[in-house]
Amino acid sequence: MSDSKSPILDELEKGPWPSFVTEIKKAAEKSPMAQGLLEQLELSYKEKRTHWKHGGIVGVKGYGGGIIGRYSDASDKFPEVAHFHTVRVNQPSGWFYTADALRELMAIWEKHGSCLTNFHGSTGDTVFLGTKTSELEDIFTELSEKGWDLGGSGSDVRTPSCCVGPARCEFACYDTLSLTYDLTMSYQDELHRPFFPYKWKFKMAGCPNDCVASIARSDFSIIGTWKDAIQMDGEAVKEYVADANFNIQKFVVNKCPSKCISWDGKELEIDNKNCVRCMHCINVMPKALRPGKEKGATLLIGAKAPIVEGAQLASVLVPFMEMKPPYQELKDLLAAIWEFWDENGVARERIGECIQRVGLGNFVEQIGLKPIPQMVMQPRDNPYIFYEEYLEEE
Amino acid sequence: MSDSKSPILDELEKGPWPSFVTEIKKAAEKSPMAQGLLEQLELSYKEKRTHWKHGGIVGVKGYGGGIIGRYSDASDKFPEVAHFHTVRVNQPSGWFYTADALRELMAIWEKHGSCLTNFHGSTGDTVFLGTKTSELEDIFTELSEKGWDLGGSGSDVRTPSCCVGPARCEFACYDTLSLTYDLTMSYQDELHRPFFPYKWKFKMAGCPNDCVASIARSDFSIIGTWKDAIQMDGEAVKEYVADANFNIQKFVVNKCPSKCISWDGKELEIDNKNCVRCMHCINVMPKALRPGKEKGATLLIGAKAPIVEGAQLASVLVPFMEMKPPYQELKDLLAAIWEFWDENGVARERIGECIQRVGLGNFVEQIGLKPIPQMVMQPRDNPYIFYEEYLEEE
Amino acid sequence: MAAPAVKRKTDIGPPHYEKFLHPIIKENYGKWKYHEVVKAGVLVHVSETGAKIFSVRAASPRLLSSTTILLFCDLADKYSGGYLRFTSRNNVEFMLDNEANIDPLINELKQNNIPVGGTKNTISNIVHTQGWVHCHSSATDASGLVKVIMDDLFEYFTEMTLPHKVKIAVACCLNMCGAVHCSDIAILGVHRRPPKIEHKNLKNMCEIPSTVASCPTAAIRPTYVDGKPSVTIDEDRCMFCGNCFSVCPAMPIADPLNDGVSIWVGGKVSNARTQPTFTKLAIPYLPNNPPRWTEVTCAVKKIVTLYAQDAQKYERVGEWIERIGWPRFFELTGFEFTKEHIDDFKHAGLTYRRTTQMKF
Amino acid sequence: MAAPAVKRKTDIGPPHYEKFLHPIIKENYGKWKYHEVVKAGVLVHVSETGAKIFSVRAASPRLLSSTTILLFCDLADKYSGGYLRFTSRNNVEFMLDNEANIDPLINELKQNNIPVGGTKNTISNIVHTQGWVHCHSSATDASGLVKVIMDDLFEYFTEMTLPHKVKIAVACCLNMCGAVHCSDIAILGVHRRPPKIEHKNLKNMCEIPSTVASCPTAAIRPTYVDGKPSVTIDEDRCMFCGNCFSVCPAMPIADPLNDGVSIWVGGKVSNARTQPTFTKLAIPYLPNNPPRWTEVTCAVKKIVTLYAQDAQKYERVGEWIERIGWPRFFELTGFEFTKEHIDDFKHAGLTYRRTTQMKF
Ligand code: SRM
Ligand code: SRM
Ligand code: SRM
Ligand code: SRM
Ligand code: SF4
Ligand code: SF4
Ligand code: SF4
Ligand code: SF4
Ligand code: SF4
Ligand code: SF4
Ligand code: SF4
Ligand code: SF4
Repeated sequence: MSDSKSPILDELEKGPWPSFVTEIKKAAEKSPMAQGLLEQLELSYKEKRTHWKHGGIVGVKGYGGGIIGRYSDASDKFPEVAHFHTVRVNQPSGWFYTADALRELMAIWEKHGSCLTNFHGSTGDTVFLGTKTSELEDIFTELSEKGWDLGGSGSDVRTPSCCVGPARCEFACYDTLSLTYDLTMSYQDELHRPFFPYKWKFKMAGCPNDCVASIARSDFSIIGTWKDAIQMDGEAVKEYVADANFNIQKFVVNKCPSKCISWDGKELEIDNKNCVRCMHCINVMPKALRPGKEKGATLLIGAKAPIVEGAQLASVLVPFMEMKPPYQELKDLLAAIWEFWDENGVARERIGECIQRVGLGNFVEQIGLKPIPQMVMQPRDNPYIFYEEYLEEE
Repeated sequence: MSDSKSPILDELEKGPWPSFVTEIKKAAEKSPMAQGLLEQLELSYKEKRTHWKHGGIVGVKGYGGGIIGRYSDASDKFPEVAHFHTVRVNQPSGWFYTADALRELMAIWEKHGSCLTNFHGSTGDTVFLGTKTSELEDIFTELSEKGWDLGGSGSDVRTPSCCVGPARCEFACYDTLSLTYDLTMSYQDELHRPFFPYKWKFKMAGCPNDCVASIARSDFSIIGTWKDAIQMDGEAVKEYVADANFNIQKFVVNKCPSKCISWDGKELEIDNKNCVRCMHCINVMPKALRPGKEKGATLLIGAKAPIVEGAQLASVLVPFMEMKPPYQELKDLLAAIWEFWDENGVARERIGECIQRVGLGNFVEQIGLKPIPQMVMQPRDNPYIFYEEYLEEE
Repeated sequence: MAAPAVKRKTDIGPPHYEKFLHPIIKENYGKWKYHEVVKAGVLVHVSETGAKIFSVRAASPRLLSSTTILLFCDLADKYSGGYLRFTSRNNVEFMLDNEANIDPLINELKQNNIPVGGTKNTISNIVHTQGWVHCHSSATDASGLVKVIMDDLFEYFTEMTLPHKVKIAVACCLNMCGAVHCSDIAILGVHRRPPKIEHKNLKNMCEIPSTVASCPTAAIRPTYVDGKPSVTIDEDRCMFCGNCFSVCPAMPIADPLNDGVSIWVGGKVSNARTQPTFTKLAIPYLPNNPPRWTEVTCAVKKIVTLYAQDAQKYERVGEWIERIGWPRFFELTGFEFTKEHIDDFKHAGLTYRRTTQMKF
Repeated sequence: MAAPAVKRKTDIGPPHYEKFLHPIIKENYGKWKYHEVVKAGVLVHVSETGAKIFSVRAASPRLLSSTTILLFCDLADKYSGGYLRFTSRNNVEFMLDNEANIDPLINELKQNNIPVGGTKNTISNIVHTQGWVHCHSSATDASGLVKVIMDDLFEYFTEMTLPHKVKIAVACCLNMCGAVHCSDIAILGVHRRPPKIEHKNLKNMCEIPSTVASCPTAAIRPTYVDGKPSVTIDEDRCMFCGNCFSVCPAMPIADPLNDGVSIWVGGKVSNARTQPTFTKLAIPYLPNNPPRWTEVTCAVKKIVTLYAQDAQKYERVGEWIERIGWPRFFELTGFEFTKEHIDDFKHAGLTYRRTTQMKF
């Protein structure tokens, strides 16, 4: 241990959870950049501070995004990581791969980069972690030869992402993979050439469980739901109830937020008019219950992290829209919103903050929607109403 | 009807609810001022607008509050109401009177005023509605001869008021009348001589039912509560249950906000550790249930109407304090708060707004209380923490 | 001129309440065990000692002539030992030790057109304010609104047929001198045009900095008009609250053509079951249509009628609406949901629906 | 110099996902009927056609070498027809049509020190960010924190013993590149000192107006230093968010002596039962104590252990705390409740307890 270059980090190779330090070391076997990272990181652990500097503008020709520039402030000590940019590769919908495709990606990366990756970045990209400016064009060219493209960064549409959806989930109320692919392809220009006031994130979840955290992390969140009655298989209900460890009253009935499900010892009854489509009963009894048949999605807008005005969860814009290719209704709505944003947005102000500033009512009016009570949890409680109509003396 | 001076208002003498128009007319039989009011009000009804002007400063010697000045903007037409000031008479705790006391009050008012009153004003005062500047001193002198004094107005302690409490309510957890009287007497100077940044309202409610709406309308709200177990009379529970119209499960158990009360068909059980003292079960079964024996009050601060920063409900400052004369602990706390307000308050800023501006945490610290989780519904969810502690390089 | 200084009696405070307590109340003070509702408007409180006091609650328009107060005094002498009180909602209560006096008292009240009721699951008296009767700030009249609404809802005062108590409040301007912001149903006078600035008087009547500071939306800016210091209003930022007028008389805001009322629902004060909560907008604007404000009474009646039909026992108006959901409330009432219903003040964002939980 | 313009392939987008779908998945796309958890880390999805697909979920540090990715590829070829995917929490999933392959795959993963788990009522992988590995903005390291916390909670990943899912997130600064603001438990890197202004470089590196505008609390004002335009910070108004540094590199905020982490609890994203909600402050500050951050792992372990003991089945961490109440949460954990816990940002007032409803 005494001759290790990373005695502190070595402590993080202990313990049962897979170690990122081991990963860096594995990469270092192939790439001196990874070795540089290991050593700089060791210094960070010693000094308890980052050794990265603010990124400069760096990218590939014709693209405004997709590369995050990164430079070391200790390049004298660690010249291998003097440049250490990341490449955001647009992942496939649902993060599905074949081994062969991954091998192609890794071949490019082992040739031109640090051999380190993130599978995946928080937005969803396949992240190639650490390369030099000189490699960027080659990486891009080789990626596109194999059919891959860059993801978003800066004030553009960020790489859309989605849950596994209908590919492997019985709860999916629309085709999240198809929509993600369609939007990604439809908005290639918006994705690659930043011209918005700030970033715009799309996330698609197939049902209200929201397995991509879209309601917390995306400027535009599309969450599957249904309008009609929950589908029930009475026999399967009985199977659940027969299980001695299963307490239908406690696990299901008592936890229904709208108190619309009841069990009389024999029949499970759902008052579907009052069901708020929370998924809980379905989650607990997936063999017996399923979302209804009239499926579609709720569209929500404006989620974001705290900077600047405080974090926001997305809020309902359209309670229900059918989600069928070519998704025209959705795209028309997006066009209206982006037009509004273009006219009203301020630099570094997310759409959620912009809506708060101009008022949801004004926003809705300007993008051509009718205000409806579903957009709010409750009507206003303060009397500070900007009345617009009034009479004038004749 | 054609020769009535108030054809529009006369419409409001119809219908079963007692008519204020009839009252004004009755007063007009005794006072020309009331007749003037009737006629000016008729004009307001016709024109759909008030005919009162902003009040000037008017009062009685040595008092800064208690009189609301009011002048007509149509004194040419209605000279009787050219001045039409109100006198706020400090009501007795709980609004209890004897017929004799009221007759004395009315005698003074019939002599010097419009014969019109409000029993009572929204803050709680006995309001004498409408008199001339010249009468004010006499009214005051005669009132004080009979043992009455003025209430508050302006930036002072406003007339404290309270629910009927232990005088006629089995739910009272402390003596609201005694405390109201004690605070009123202790703060005579603060009540009569405005020197605060803005108004300060006290309201005392004997239990969480809050029959004086203190949590919505008072800068300092004192609401009775208890710490130990709800007192239960098992026999009386049975009586309720025996009533065919009474559904203990629906009316009581299902409505308990903390789900801590249960009925197994025989026994009513309360998990008192989890009871939030909401009063509901007690309200529904007053013969069977009563507040516990370890009684006191919750102190809350900062309620107000919307102007300027939006309405506020009062928020918990002290979860539980015993309420026993001479209420020293309470008074010490008030002294600390007023000192803080004096130093930090801005003109026309209520204490609730002041606290929001400086932060509840800072406020609590400065008045010498320890921050406790009971003061909030939840800890902060934004990371914008003003850390005060830090280390410095040696 | 200077008269000899007479010692003036000041700061004596109100009379001590004990003087005004019925002997039964004094003896059983703090010893009450339980109460029952004898019938609408009549409560009996029973003491641990077994003593009983009967309270008869009668309506009042609050705006009372001395004549009527004196009538109350006579009735008190006759039936309740000379003792009476008023409630926090401005009803009058007679406390009787003799059960036999209840009906004669009620009859005599009725002869004087004074109804008895307001207990338990009724609509009790309406908490209200001055309006055109006494206030310069008013956008409507409070007493008139109370009269027409209570006429319309009269049977709900005298009969205990509702799912639970319904507390109504009226205020004549955004100062909300009462409980409008936390009532089951509230009627609030509103302006809809910015104040008209009287530039000539302004400098004499008002302090410019405090006038500027008075505006919650920072719509007011200092300026000069005809060489004199005054203020100007950015009309797009004005939401007609009238606070500048409270501070500066030279900015009158009343406008008969556009003043009117708004209707609010679902607030409460008690901590029973659910937490105290603000009233929310139901109808942004109805015209001032005195003397009987038919649009207003119709709207209020509609809310009460639906509540009466649809709410569960012990559910307050707001609890009922929360259960069925606001979309359903607007559907049932037929009230239009507009841009005005969507909050756009400080905490607006927190009222947006930040969940997919919805009924279809 | 000017080479002939070669048509460059741009804007082709990602490969179509269909290419990467296991044949069983392609055939049963949208036809899944239900799923079951075979054991920790193994799900089976059953189609309406009767077809089945088995998913084996394995842990990943997310920061992966190409070597390990290639290992995954080999395993996929061997056991899952060459198909694999990653989850939204950065685990890797192998989809098997042959049940018999499950255990051999799990064994081979184990031989490579890759545990299987993270399904159902477990603690799955930690969503996290770059930290000292790649970001200039970081107040702590993310990968290190994830490693030590997961080491400590390891059995909760591999065994399904918790009342419900627990979602943990780590972010290395207030930008919160992840799900920190809506997680059951979150660890957030924090600064505690204002940025140090590099007056010499500022004018060259930064736009002064946008730097001033970047501050949420308006603590930054333009000024001149040594005759050069720069900015100044009102230290009392700074709450160390680092947004000015994001906008202006000449305002570095890292301070090894005072940077550290805060701990947050009770957020969630799903709409199941309760609505999505933000994470709330549990511990305002713990020191950066690499490599193993013992103070942090102890605190997280304490929360998880109490949750495991005290929560009801299907109750997320926040639902559990709401049921027992925040006072009880602080009592049980022994975490100190401080001034920092009381919100003082924009909507602070709405977090105050505006009811007497309380447990004693
Ligand atoms: C790489 C990634 C973190 C990760 O480890 O996965 C990341 C890294 C950075 N984010 Fe992020 N963000 C990443 C996902 C997110 C997310 C999560 C998401 O997209 O679902 C969020 C929260 C959701 C949101 O957008 O609000 C997020 C909120 C931010 C913010 C705060 C934005 C806000 O409005 O509050 C910033 C600050 C900024 O934009 O200046 C930020 C800025 C940054 C910068 C560019 C730092 C900066 O100030 O310039 C980071 C570069 C780090 C580096 O050197 O690699 N990053 N960032 C994620 C992108 C990978 C990918 O493309 O897949
Ligand atoms: C008489 C009374 C209404 C009534 O009909 O009962 C009243 C009448 C006035 N109130 Fe009030 N307020 C009255 C109780 C209230 C209440 C209710 C309470 O005290 O429980 C409130 C709401 C609670 C609160 O204090 O926030 C109330 C909130 C206001 C406000 C808004 C204060 C705020 O911070 O939002 C103002 C405006 C102001 O202070 O400039 C105000 C201002 C006024 C003024 C003085 C108008 C003004 O701008 O100068 C009114 C004089 C009317 C007149 O000419 O008679 N009045 N005012 C009430 C006092 C009677 C009494 O002493 O018993
Ligand atoms: C007399 C009075 C107090 C006073 O000092 O004047 C009073 C007296 C009683 N209240 Fe009250 N309340 C009185 C105003 C209030 C108020 C304030 C208000 O109306 O502005 C409230 C809060 C209003 C709110 O929540 O918005 C109030 C909320 C309650 C509640 C809680 C109701 C609920 O479930 O939300 C109860 C319990 C109940 O009714 O079951 C209650 C119960 C009672 C009891 C039963 C208490 C008792 O055991 O004596 C009394 C008879 C109630 C009845 O009339 O049915 N009292 N009560 C007030 C009568 C006003 C009137 O003339 O109608
Ligand atoms: C694979 C994945 C989707 C993907 O496209 O990658 C996924 C897959 C499933 N989720 Fe999820 N969820 C996945 C991330 C999420 C997330 C997002 C996150 O973790 O950041 C959420 C929202 C988190 C939150 O609420 O904070 C999420 C909230 C749920 C819920 C709701 C739980 C609740 O009651 O709040 C269910 C239903 C349940 O567990 O009963 C659910 C249920 C499921 C089911 C059972 C759906 C199905 O029928 O196939 C899947 C297996 C769950 C399991 O592991 O027990 N999934 N799930 C993600 C696995 C991440 C991982 O590696 O652990
Ligand atoms: S969000 Fe719904 S559809 Fe998508 S993976 Fe999760 S449970 Fe399935
Ligand atoms: S989906 Fe949710 S709201 Fe609907 S019945 Fe099931 S548990 Fe109740
Ligand atoms: S607040 Fe409580 S103690 Fe006071 S009158 Fe109402 S119910 Fe009785
Ligand atoms: S007082 Fe309220 S919280 Fe307590 S047991 Fe009764 S209903 Fe439940
Ligand atoms: S609500 Fe407005 S108009 Fe009515 S009394 Fe109060 S201040 Fe005057
Ligand atoms: S009415 Fe209110 S919003 Fe309009 S200018 Fe005056 S204070 Fe400002
Ligand atoms: S959370 Fe902050 S430090 Fe971490 S990656 Fe995002 S921007 Fe960088
Ligand atoms: S760190 Fe944040 S609060 Fe402090 S000066 Fe910079 S932007 Fe303002």
